[in-house]
Amino acid sequence: MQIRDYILRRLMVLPVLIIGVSIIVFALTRVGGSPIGVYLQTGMTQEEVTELEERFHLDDPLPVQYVYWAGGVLTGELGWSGVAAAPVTDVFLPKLAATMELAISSALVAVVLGVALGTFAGARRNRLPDHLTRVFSISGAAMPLFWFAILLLIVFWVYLGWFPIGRSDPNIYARIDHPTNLYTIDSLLAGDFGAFGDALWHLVLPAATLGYGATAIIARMMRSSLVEELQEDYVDAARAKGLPERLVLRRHARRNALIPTVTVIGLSFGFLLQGSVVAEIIFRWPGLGRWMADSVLRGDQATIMAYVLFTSVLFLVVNLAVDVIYAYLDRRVVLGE
Amino acid sequence: MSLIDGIGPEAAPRARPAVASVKDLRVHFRSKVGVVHAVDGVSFDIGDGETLGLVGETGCGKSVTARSFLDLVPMPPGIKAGGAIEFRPHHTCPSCDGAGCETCDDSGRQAEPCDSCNGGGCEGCGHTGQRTIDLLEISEKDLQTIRGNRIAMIFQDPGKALNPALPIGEQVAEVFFQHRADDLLADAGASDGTEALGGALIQRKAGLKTSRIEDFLLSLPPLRGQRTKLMAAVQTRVAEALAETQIPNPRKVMDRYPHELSGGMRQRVMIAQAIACDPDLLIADEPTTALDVTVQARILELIRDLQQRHRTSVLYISHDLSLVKEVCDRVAVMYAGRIVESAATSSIFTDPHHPYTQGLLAAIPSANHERGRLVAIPGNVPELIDPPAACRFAGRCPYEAPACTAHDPLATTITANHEVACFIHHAPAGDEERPTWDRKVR
Amino acid sequence: MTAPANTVVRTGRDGDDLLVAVRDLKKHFPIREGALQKVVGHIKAVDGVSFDIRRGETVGLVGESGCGKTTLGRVVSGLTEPTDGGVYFGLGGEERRKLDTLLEVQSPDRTDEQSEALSALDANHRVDVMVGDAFDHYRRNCQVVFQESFASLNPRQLIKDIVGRPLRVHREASGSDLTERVVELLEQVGLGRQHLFRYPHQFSGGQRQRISIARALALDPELVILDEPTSALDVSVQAQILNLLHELQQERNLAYLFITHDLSVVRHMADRIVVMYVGKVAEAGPTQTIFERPEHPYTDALLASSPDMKESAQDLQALEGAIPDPALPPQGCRFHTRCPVATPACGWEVDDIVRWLEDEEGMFDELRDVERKSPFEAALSFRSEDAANRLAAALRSDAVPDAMRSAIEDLNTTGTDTRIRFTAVDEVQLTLRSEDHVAACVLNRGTSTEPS
Amino acid sequence: MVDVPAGPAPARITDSAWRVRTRRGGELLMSLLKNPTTVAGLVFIVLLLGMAIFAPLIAEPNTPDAYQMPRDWGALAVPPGSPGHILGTTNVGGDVLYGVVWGARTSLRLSVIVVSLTVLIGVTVGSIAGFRGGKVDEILMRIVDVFLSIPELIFALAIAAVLGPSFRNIILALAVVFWVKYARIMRAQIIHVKENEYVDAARVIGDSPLRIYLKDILPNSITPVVVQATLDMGNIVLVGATLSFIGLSEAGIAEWGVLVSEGQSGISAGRWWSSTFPGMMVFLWALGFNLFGDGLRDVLDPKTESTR
Repeated sequence: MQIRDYILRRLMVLPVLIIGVSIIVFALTRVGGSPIGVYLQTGMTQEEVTELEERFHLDDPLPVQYVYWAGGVLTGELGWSGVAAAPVTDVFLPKLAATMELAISSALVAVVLGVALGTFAGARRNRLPDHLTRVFSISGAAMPLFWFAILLLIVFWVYLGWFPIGRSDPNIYARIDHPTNLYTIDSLLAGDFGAFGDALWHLVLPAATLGYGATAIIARMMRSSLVEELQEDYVDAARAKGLPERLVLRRHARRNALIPTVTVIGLSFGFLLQGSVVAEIIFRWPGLGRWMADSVLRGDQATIMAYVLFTSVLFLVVNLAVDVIYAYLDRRVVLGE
Repeated sequence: MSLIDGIGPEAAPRARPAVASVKDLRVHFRSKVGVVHAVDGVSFDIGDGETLGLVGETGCGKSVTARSFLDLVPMPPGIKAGGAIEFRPHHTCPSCDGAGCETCDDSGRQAEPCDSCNGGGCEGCGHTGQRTIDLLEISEKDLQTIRGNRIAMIFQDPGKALNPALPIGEQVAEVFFQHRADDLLADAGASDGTEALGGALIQRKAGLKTSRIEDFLLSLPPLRGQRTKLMAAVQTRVAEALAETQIPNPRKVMDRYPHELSGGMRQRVMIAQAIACDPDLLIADEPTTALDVTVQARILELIRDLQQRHRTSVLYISHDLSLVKEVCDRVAVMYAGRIVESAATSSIFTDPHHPYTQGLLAAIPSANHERGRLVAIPGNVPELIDPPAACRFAGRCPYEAPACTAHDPLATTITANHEVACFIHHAPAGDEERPTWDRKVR
Repeated sequence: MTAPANTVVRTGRDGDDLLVAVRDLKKHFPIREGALQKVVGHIKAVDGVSFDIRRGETVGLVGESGCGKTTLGRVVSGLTEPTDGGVYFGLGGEERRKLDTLLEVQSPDRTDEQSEALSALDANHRVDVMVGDAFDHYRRNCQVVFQESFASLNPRQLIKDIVGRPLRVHREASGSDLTERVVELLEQVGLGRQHLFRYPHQFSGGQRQRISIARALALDPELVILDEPTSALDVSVQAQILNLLHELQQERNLAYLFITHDLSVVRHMADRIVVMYVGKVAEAGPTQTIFERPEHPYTDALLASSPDMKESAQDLQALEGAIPDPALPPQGCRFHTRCPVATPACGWEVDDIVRWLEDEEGMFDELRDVERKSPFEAALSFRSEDAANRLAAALRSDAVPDAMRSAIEDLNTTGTDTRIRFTAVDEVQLTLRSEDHVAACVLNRGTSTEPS
Repeated sequence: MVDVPAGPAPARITDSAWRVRTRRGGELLMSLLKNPTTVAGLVFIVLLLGMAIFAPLIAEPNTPDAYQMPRDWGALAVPPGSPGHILGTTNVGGDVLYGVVWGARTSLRLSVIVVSLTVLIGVTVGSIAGFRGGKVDEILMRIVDVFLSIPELIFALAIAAVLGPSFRNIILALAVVFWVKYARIMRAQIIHVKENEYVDAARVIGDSPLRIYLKDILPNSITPVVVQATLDMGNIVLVGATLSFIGLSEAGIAEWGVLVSEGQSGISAGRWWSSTFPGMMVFLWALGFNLFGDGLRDVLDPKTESTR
């Protein structure tokens, strides 16, 4: 099979999955009872209620309701957010930018650090660095994000006061324009390095919280796949060619060990998305995650569903991209299918 | 051609120095239940231009022996328990330029002189006057200049020995980058670093020493020309090497990934890579086991042909006696970490002395055997955990005598070039009078 | 000269000793490709194979990897459903004659009566359709010993359970009776009571193969399919197993279908041999005949390239080229692409030119399109006139085999296009060469007799 | 002609299947205990389980519902070491020690219920998909893929939010989310194990598909499920506590996430204890099962060290 066909096939599955997710989301909106509740006011007559139901097609059978609902979603009609007191679509973008800034910076750190750490440990199997990495990654997997964040908060904010919480200093925020809503980018666009430093400064604690878990996952995968690759014949063959160990590792073992790691990197993006809910609550980061948490507490269904739908689609697209990278890295996948 | 025609035991003169001598090699492995003596006192010579077959069944230590040449036995769990592998690099005879003359015994090759005595003979070279390297002692860095350059190796499964994620061309090219960087630079016309930065960079590139940033610099216009030239030079060399192993359309094969080639083609690529630097010694570890018979025959032909043209010495590892008969001048039979018998190929097959060799030969089904009457060696190979000082074949041997379990037989020369490690062939009758030479067991 | 499509390897004596009849057996595996995973072709693993296995005899099935011998073994053992044709078990002499007469008529031409008779035979004897008692009888009487002794024993079961399982499944024994029966079986294969309560990983390869054999013998079958039973073993252990297999065959009058790539083993073990190449039978006959008077050049090549087949110090003869892709088997004789004695009548085709182009430096990249009218006729268009002319010149020179050159009926180049037509050739069929000896080759070495 | 036994531990004639199997179990346990980190994990698990089981003895309940935090209105937010409140109290007078101890019991209840439910559903679905193949497999796996495309915490959060905040709903939400993982592992395992020749051998014998599944396929494919279940005993408490922390449990129950959340507001005032101790319990719980599961994987199936 050609790589093109492989990608095409993945692209064809994508809408099926998105429809599947949307069905689940739709089902969730109906599990908690009719969504009519949002529009009800005290003292409405039975006729008025029925009229409302008709207006929002709530008297139709569920499949028909789903079609109306999905049509609404496709035209950007995501409903009214009670928490933000505005249509969901209006509030979405600036909050998305905040979450993305956090997630992407954590992802960058996690990928670089995770791959490096995993390579370092895997090449020194069963020696001290390997054992330390093992401890690091297992505790990473077992670490409750909310607790780790609170510990960082207690130490670095309450006691040491080294790092701030929130997303930026209000004065500095006011001093520059925000065309992208990614503060680091905005500050660079404005050429204001003070603002850039401030944006980075605010990123440190939440990004460290999120990055720790993701780094642990990636390092662990990288380590074990490297250990596996180092036992393959081609590694010995590379040594037998006279390549120094550095090149055996760099050109041969690591390249192949990265292949399974790439999948894990894709999956760890999901970890970052869901972790952002907790990190944003604790560090008062004005992103999607915190909005989601507030909405959950206040039963703001429209926001919750929009958020679930959006993160799932984002997660799917990221993993599709990862699959494509994977296919390029490992031609055998494509042929083996 | 046939290597064995008319070559009797006496007809293989070994006056010229051996290209490699294994001396009392011991490689052990630590395991849960104890120390496994996988290779336990193996000694043999490989003459220059000779093909030596190392035969034995699963677990006899033949592959470990072969891998020890290039320090490819994983340590731990492996332990270098002793012995030496002496390697004597050769070069083309200067007086006849490879044509064959008096000084080089018509072989066209000559051993390099010893560094310290320049051919005079001293302690370091064992009074042979030849440069002698103990492969077990030298540093990793020195070993890297020998691996793939003076000693090359072919592996059993070419499907696994090639990196699945790199195109064939890049993998073969590595050998040239690693060992022939200067030649490549000369080919590319960049040998005398014309520009300071560019010259240095391209030299680093030729030695595979560039970092990502340097690679990026090289891809920029001012340096790109030189880089392209270098790449063209290496591609020409790779294509030549592949063509040498009769790969059709080598330029096309270079862009392929290993999984896109057939098993036979992959093994040709491995061979091309191994002989690229014209090594003195080629170690072939069961090179045809994973291949079909008709393909196997092609590969054997190829190895034989290359061996003759390049006058490379070959250490051929196999479990298959009939294969070894085809390609080898001399055969050493291994059993349970020891060499039990070694002789010229024809004498092993016509006049085997060790009961194990006899058993192995008789176990091959042939037209002469009545069905159901194959000679099977009873029992299993012994576990090699702290073995006692006794013959390792005791317990399975039809000729076993009390001495066999009490003493450890040493290899003894019975005729010229024929050595056997067994009591029954050199002992007079009567158990009491059996020789009692013991091998030192460590 | 050409025999009907279902020429069968058969002896002169049509006795009642027939056990298995394989008739025009085909197994094709679909190849799926593209974004929609459409079936774009089939791997023709087994492509029309017929032969018999008689009681108490050993039939050797030899060939290289990818020739279909393992798939064939799996179909005969009922593990894989055939695509077409059938494996018939337990036919009497009369029934078998009836079957062969019925099968000589192609299915569209069959009368209702014939179809009915055939389905009646199928229901009782064809392995992939039979049910009930017939199937039970077949299952008891056809067992398999696999190549990988480790993979064929469930690592989580004790030897007692592994060997006793067939007895338990067919309700032949239970409790202490079962244990005694298992001990008996183990003793027959050279193991004993002390091995009852062990796991497979505690045995050596040879011992595990003995366990597999014991399991296969538990139901006292008539046929055992041996799929490369010794190729994972060392030669000295192989000798033990081969001796054991022979001993058991003598005691129990077993029939073996011995699948292997090792000619020395098959010569030692088999009474008759079937040589397969790319899904088809190249040659079949009594062992001695095959080894002493082979009729097919592929058999020659196999013999010449096996070091342990040679008696003297003569050179190994190797074959050029690779084994063809079983999805696109060559026309005519499937061996013509590698055959050293190929003739113009062996099925030269357009694909042979494409293969040639692939191996020629710089030529394949010049090829733009191949427009096929038939496997034997096509127009090849190139990117440059030069390439088209180079091909035409090569096809007229000795850059290609003589036989290929002679098979060209028409060749002309106009601009960047080269049109070519080869002599169209039918698939080469098996023909009878001597008693019980058939080969599929257009050449005849003089011992042939016309098929009866 | 007879081979010399190759394996260790020469078997005696008096062996019975039962004795051999017990010995094998013993060997397995011994190799588990050789790894110090696995032992550490086991120690954490034993201590925490002990705490969960003996909770009524360690911290005596004085409310009708023992899973509700007792409130000491006379000692709000007292620091650790105060009399009667060794680990201090929360802003609303909940005894941190009581929460820590009874939280273990809550967590045990949560993880046991969710793991047994999800393993049961997942293994069934995965087995059907892997064993049957074809259209059934295609449809089931698409459903699994859909479930896997929603990040698990977010999915559970949404379900729990729709159902309304309560601990029971957290259990339900986690069960809905976590089964897919097992279905996927089980299917992959079965497809892999099905290829083994011992399955063919059983078919040649004439054994029924159900018995082949029960004897040959299930025992040889269940190990990764066991390992995953061990890891999930920890992970589920982790995710459950996160949901509680966000606020999806009833307020005031003895649950670690709830306690951390209660303590959160006091952090800026320097009251670190009521978040730190319960949070640490979640960490230790998850760490214990992760360490143990990791060791279990190395012992049961050394080759699949890297599958997760």
